[in-house]
Amino acid sequence: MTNAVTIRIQKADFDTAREIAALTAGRTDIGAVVSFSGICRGDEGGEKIAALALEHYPGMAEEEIGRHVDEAMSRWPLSAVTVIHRVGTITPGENIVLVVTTSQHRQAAFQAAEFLMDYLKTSAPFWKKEESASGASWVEAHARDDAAAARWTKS
Amino acid sequence: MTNAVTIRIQKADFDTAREIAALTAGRTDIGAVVSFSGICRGDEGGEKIAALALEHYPGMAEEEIGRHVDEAMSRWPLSAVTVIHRVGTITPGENIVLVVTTSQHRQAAFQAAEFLMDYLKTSAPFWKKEESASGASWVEAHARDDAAAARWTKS
Amino acid sequence: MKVKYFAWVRERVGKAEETIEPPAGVGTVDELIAWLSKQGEGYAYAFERPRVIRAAIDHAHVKPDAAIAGAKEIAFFPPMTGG
Amino acid sequence: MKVKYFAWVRERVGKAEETIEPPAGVGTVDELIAWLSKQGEGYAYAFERPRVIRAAIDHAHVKPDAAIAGAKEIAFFPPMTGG
Repeated sequence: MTNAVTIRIQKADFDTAREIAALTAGRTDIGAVVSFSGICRGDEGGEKIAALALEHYPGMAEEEIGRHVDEAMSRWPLSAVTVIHRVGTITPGENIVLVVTTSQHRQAAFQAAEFLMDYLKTSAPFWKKEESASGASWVEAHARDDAAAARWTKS
Repeated sequence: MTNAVTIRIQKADFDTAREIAALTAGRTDIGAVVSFSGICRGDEGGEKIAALALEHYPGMAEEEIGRHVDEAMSRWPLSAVTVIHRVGTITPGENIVLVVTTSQHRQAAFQAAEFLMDYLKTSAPFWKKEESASGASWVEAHARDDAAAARWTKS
Repeated sequence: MKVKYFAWVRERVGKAEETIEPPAGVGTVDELIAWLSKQGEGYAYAFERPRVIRAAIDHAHVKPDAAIAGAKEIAFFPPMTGG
Repeated sequence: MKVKYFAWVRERVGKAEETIEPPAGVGTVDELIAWLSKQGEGYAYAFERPRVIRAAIDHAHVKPDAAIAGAKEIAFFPPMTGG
């Protein structure tokens, strides 16, 4: 069993199907595959969004995601993890982020995917700016995302 | 926003990518897509599996899944749900089951997908028989699946 | 009343479905299981551990004390292992 | 020591990065923020609510009381909104 980790930060769109297939093709040791795709919505709180501009901290972003993938691997028996996060200009309906986890068991795959998404939301150095008819504004962090991430902290 | 529900029980394999695309193509009101694929493993507790034979209760299986999809729709703000469960002979590496949920928010999509999988495991009328070199035997239900399903019960 | 059997219950009974007419006094799922288990060797084997058997009436899960009056279709099967 | 700014901190400061030499006595992230906020109008605006600002030293998140001694690269940014 290989513990394959793929982490990519890229401007280009990605193909969710191809990423899932890359982790499962020809393998018979995987029982569960969970994928999460985050997609740019066309409106936010009633305001139409023309596009998102996604900025990141090169270097730190990859390292921070890598640390959380390592932690997920140590917490759950995962076969493979793929995390792809886009940067640059993203228009409504386009992909923003993808997490794919595979495991022998579904609960490990589900939990690891949720854990990774919660941490991407709150501690990976990415920032979204929304462009709409009324101008451009930085998205504010949500308290609910901090709360979601906090549930994974060992007490 | 359409509340699209797709439930299929079929012998044929399915294409996870196509099912995800069917729920998201051309839409800008979906922020989160979660997919779960259950795949036939090549060994179970150290014994090599040649194939799974999946039996179901026609009529009740569709109705039971439908009731749980309805409950998921009433618990979480979902845009769409797809559930596909295969029956008949399935060999290692092949798909068994697919759940796709879409929502504006990731937590709703994750929770609904987990809820549906937990209920498919414990209350949808399907039975697996494993075929191996030592013969064919019915898979026993796992207590851990009952425990997973129990956490969704309103107290 | 139509009865259906699935998985190893079906294999042990030796048929997938049949039409039965249980006598008066057989009012619940429990009582129907007790009556069926006396209908032959295969039935006795299928229902030897009644607590393991799950039942559905007209496509809905029911408990052992559910009344069978008015049921069109009753099904018996082991714990489910789909997904 | 190299300093980087991201998102609205970058916009307010007016640059993405620079090299600085804070005076002796500036020993923690907190103290560096206080010193930076006196380096001009843009800095004052960027750091007007110091508790909102997040910091990283050499690509790892740090708290306001973290020591900056030995840091090669310090970054300041708003709460993250990726994913």
